Amino acid sequence: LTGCSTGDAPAGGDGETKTDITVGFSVYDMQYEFFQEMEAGTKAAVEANGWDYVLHDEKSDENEMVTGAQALLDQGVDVLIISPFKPDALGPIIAKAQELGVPVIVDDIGGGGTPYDAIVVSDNKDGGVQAADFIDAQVKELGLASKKVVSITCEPSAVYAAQRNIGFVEQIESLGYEVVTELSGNSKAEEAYTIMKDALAKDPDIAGVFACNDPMAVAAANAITDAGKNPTKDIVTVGYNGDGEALTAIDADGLSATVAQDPKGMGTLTVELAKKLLDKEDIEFGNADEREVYQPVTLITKANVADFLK
Amino acid sequence: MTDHAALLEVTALTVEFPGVKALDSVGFDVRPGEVHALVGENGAGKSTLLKVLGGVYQPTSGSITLAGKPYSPSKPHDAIAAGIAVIYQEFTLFPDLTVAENVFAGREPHGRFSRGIQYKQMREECNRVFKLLDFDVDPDTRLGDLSVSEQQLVEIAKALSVDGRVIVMDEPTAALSQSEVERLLDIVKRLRDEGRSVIYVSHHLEEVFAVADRATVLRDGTHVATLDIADTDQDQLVKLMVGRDVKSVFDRDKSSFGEVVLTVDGLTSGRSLRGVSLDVRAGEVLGIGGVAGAGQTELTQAIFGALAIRGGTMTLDGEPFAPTTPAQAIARGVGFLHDDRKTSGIFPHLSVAHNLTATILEKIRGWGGLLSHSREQDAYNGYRDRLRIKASSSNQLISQLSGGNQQKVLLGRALAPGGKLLVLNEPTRGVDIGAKAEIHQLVNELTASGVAVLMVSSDLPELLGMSDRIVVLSQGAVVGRLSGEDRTEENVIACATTDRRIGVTA
Amino acid sequence: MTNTDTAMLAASIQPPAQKKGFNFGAFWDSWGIASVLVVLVIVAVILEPDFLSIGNVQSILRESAYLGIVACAMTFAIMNGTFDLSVGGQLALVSVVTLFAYGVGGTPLALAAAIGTGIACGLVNGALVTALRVPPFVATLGMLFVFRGIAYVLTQNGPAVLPYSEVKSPFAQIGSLNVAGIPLTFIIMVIVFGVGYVVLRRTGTGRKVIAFGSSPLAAKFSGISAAKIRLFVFVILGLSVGIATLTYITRVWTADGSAQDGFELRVITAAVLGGASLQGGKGSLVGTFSAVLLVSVLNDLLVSMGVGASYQRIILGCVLIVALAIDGLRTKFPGSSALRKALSFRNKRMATAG
Amino acid sequence: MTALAPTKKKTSISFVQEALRGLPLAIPLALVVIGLAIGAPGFLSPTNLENVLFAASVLVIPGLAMTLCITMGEFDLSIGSTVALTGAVACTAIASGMGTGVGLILALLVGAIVGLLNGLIITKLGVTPFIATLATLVIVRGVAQAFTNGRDVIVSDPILKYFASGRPLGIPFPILLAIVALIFMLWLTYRTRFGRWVAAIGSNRDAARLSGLPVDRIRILVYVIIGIAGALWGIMISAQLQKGSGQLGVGFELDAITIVVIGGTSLLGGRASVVGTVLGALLIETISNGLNLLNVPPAYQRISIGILLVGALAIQAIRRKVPVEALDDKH
Ligand SMILES: Nc1ncnc2c1ncn2[C@@H]1O[C@H](COP(=O)(O)OP(=O)(O)OP(=O)(O)O)[C@@H](O)[C@H]1O
Ligand SMILES: Nc1ncnc2c1ncn2[C@@H]1O[C@H](COP(=O)(O)OP(=O)(O)OP(=O)(O)O)[C@@H](O)[C@H]1O
Ligand SMILES: [Mg+2]
Ligand SMILES: [Mg+2]
Repeated sequence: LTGCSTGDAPAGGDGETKTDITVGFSVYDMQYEFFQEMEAGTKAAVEANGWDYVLHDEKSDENEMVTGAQALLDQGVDVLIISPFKPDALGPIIAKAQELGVPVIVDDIGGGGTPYDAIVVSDNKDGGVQAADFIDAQVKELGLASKKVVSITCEPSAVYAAQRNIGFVEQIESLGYEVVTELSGNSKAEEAYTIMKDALAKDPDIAGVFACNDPMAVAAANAITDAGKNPTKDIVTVGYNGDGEALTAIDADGLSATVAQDPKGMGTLTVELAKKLLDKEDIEFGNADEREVYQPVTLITKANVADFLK
Repeated sequence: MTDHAALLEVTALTVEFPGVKALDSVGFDVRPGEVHALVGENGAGKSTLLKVLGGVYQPTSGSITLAGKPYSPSKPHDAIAAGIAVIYQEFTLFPDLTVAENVFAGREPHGRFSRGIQYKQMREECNRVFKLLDFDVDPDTRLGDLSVSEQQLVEIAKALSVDGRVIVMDEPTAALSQSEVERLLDIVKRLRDEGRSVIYVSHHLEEVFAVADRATVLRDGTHVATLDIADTDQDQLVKLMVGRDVKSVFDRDKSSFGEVVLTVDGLTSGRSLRGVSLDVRAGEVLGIGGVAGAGQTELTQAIFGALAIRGGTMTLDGEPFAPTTPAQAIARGVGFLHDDRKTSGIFPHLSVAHNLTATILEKIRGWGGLLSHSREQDAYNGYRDRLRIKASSSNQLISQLSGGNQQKVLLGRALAPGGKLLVLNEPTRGVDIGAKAEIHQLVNELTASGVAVLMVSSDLPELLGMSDRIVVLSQGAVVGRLSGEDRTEENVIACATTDRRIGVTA
Repeated sequence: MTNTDTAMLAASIQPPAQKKGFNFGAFWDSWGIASVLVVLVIVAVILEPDFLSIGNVQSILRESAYLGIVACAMTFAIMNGTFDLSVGGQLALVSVVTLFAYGVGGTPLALAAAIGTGIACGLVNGALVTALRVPPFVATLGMLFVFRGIAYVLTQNGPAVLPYSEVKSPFAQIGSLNVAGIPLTFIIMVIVFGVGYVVLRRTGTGRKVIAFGSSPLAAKFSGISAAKIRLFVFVILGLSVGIATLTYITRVWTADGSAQDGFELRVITAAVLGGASLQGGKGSLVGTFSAVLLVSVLNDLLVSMGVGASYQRIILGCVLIVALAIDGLRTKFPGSSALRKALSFRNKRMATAG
Repeated sequence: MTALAPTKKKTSISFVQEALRGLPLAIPLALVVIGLAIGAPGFLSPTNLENVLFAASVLVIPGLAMTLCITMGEFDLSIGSTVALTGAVACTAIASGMGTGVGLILALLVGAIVGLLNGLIITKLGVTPFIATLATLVIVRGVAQAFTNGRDVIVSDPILKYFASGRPLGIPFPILLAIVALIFMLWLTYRTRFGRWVAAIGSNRDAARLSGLPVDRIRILVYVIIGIAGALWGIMISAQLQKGSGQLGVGFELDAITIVVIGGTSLLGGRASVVGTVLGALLIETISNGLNLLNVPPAYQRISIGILLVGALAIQAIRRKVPVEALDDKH
């Protein structure tokens, strides 16, 4: 089982690769567009290297995550790339990988103090800050008087999303706004819709909304429309992710902006890092202490949405 | 056999259950305008035969014709459509619906356009049938609130309101008291006079002789004989059924009673009991009589701690006795038999042995406090022999037994705690004539050994024959205390149904 | 009241059966799901020769444990005519508390905390049902929210975790140790089922659990206390969650309020698939045990064959239906179904005269 | 007969009494409303009250269908997945230019087919409803995901939108729909043969067969009705969100079952509490609206909902002094 770990000498320094390398990728949940993109990027990069590729879907379940990732290791993968459903459940997986000497690269979210070899993160907190800055600028441009904003968060257990909210709330408050409603829509569009309606009933003069993912942002925008307001002119509505539905909505003036991540690029990046690890090259960390490699986020608005719509 | 054209003809019918041949090549026929009785011991296969007629079971082999045409119902609906109305031994009633809805289940009259059920019409029709039965109940009552015998009357009304060619009655009188039985028998005769056929199953041979034209005897799933009632008598019939002579043993030795075991003073409780006072002595059988719904069941439940008491006191063996749960009563050694065998008696998913030992789990513990199979088996075997329980093994599910055998298992459960007081509510309901005699014998043995028995029975001969004294209830109050010479059928009926009072002051 | 009627009639209206000798019904009652499991394993070995590799078998057994342990207790509850929708919340809460306790007092405190918290959860449910007379469905649904909520409150500053530095601690070993090649968690599950079997079939309490489920009214008149027996059932459910947590948290190392969302449904499914009837009175620990493994094996097989998640669901659902349809067709009310007749396990229909 | 007055207190049930079976739930509901009127600013504002009614209405329609099913002594767990699949079907049809009408009809048809499948699996294969509908929950969700390929189907359709924000007679459309559904269900449940047969099956299924009721047909029909209600629910959710998605409606089955059970319909079958279901929906939605207004963090929202649920039922149970034997859910 442990036969094919990292010990082999590099066959050649350049792009000509060994053919007996297998990359295992354990993905958060293939139901979501975001992770489908990430998987596509990862798979394409692995195949470009001429390596074998094994996929495991965690299906948003920590038990499946541990069992499946460990099973990948049992199968003898040479590198494990994992976008963990619960970063803190990486412990037993990393422990097994270390036992077998398999390098592990984490994608998207990490933490838990486990000794993985590298992690690719998009800067979630910065995304929240960007959203706050945009709302402020837009409120001024539209000439809205109110300083009330709403934040709709993902499920309380989602670490990554919590960072977005922290970034957003800190920044928007420092800009002189008041977060009048801060509730969890559990990442579900249908819940965000109700929350937004209730928030509007309480404070009809809300100036801005930030939702932790795009489905919730678009749902909030729909609630705003159903309450007789305009989600770009009366209220500034901002989402996160850069999903297709958000881009369409922005294009159609149904949403003000979204903070886009680049899941495909993240996938590609993890494979680049994997190659470096296998080739025993050094990795340039954005934050060496945490072994973090950053993937920037971009704010998509009406102004630049055309570049992202395929 | 005869030259009459048969309306219904059953030929070589065989029904097999896993391990049991319930019917083995049985044949008989029913003529138009005939009351045909079906008799046999518990487990003889009567109900199975009727269930085949009703489309509930499909036979392994054999054939049936109805009015000359092949008849093979594959579901109950087919039987109803063919004009065969069946009163099953187990009620087919809906506790959550009203009485009227029960009577008309599946045949509700409804508006042509509104599709709404026409309750008024249903109520009127109900009242009409109830009147025939002399049954006084509001058709809008929730069925689950009725007593067992009231439910039995609803079941009968349900079958009568169908315009059936053949009406099949499986032990319709098991839960009825004397006056209601007579009503029913009148109705059966009327149905016959209208030209309909009735198949009548009963363990009460008096009823068979009162209404039936012919009788078919089954034993162990086989056809023994079909006789004209006019040509036979009770003894012959019993002999054919049981294969031996059975003597009714109402010969109690009523001379000596011991100490008072139970006293009840001014008991008021539940929905209907109002100041009931009585006492039972060691070795004595105190009978409780009354019409359906007079409160007999509530009385037994109150004594057993199963019904909240609003007033009154009790003593057991001279000590104060105020059980608030049946567990407390059982702990004091009270044995209890409920009249509602189906919902409050058996544990349908458990075996006969497990059913029997439900009240003595502490006593059958063995090594390490675990239940001991051998002790359980011994306990079961003891009662099986004593009560002649007929089951394929101690592991058989009780729900697969015939009704009478289920009753015997439950009687065993009541006896098992082995105390000084036994509260029996309808102890021989649904039990065949042989078993009935055995149960009476057993009660005599128990009283002889000093047990006090409080017995509710709607079977008047049994009540008179087995009780040393009789307390008659009406609307939850004592209206008669009969002992010695007073214990006559007339007195019981008079107290129960008219203003007459015997042995009761105020 | 009606549940007993129906159950009884259902039992008494079983179709007349057929051949002597081999009794399919009796066999299926006790070994039905187990035989489906065997068939599935054979299919798995044919489709995926690696299926029987030691690592894979260990993985299946190891991950089944926490589900199986709670399903064992749930079988008690279902046989008793009730169920517990809060076990997922209990698992989350007990996991969080256990990890905190580990941080404070190491392995011994963690063990005590798991068992203690589990039993406490069970007592709360039991008290609601028996003392406040809240119907079990609503009581345990409400407590599902409450337990999860408390777990969330406790983890507001981040999930509870077993730090990586504790990788070699005895506590972490529970989830990864193999004893003679058999995962320790699986051994614990087998012990739980063994004890469960003895309690259910060989003690008075177990008998009362079943009897009450079979007919609450008959139980009442046999002196069985509804309150006591219900309390017992909910407490052993809590206890089982406590034990299950130990096998779960030592594999996953982290918990918060969202841990094992939907757990209750999976547990109930295992018990029902194993032959337990939600009407009460009927159930089989052998069946539940097999059902737990069945679901795990199926999941493992589909994952290792690379079937996409949506198709995994579709196949899992179909297998559930097929597994129960075999039993359903056997015990269904006679008549009325052409399909049933075609597949009939009964003898030929009555020969129609003429 | 005697001087003693008869004490028989048999409950004869009139239509009104039966229809109002769930009414006691109005007590906890009133308590919650009073509490929120005092404690939550803006609760009594017309917009907010309309929000509560709106949310309750969306839940009421499937809740009423589920009431039928539970009255029959069975569950349908698959309704949440039906919501996802039918919404996705409607939106896909609309997005592909087949027209809104066709989309809606297809959605209802798919809902009915899911119901029919449930019914057939349960009646013809004899699979217990719990497992059968759990299996279809899993299967239908899988189909919805495979159908949408994991991508949301975005639409922008004014007719569809009418289901979320249309206001005939000034009343939001879902509220109107719910009122119609309530009246229809009251009539169906308590006044028609079908309704009584459903209760009869729930009360004693084998007796229903022995009485010659077309038991299997009724059961299938009930599942079809739930499937259609699920499709309506899916349409309403998709109308709100203007999209179809394989992820919608997760856990909805429990929401629907919860309001039915809180409303007083016995899980053992036989007794329908139609009005109770409506009050149950109002109670749940009022609580969650109040918690939103109070900006209660999610962790505490869960705890509060749980405690209020249990509390609401405990108040009823204690008030009625439910005896110990009622531990079997018949309340
Ligand atoms: N569902 C069943 N499974 C197995 N055996 C059964 C089943 N139903 C009945 N039997 C058996 O078939 C035989 C005939 O039973 P049946 O109920 O017809 O008797 P019966 O004559 O009606 O008796 P009783 O007078 O006690 O009602 C009995 O031995 C009984 O145990
Ligand atoms: N749950 C209930 N709700 C309302 N009334 C009831 C309920 N249960 C019983 N009753 C009524 O209380 C009265 C006494 O009932 P009880 O069961 O003691 O009758 P009984 O004398 O034993 O009749 P039977 O001979 O039929 O067994 C009856 O009129 C019965 O209809
Ligand atoms: Mg019989
Ligand atoms: Mg009685």
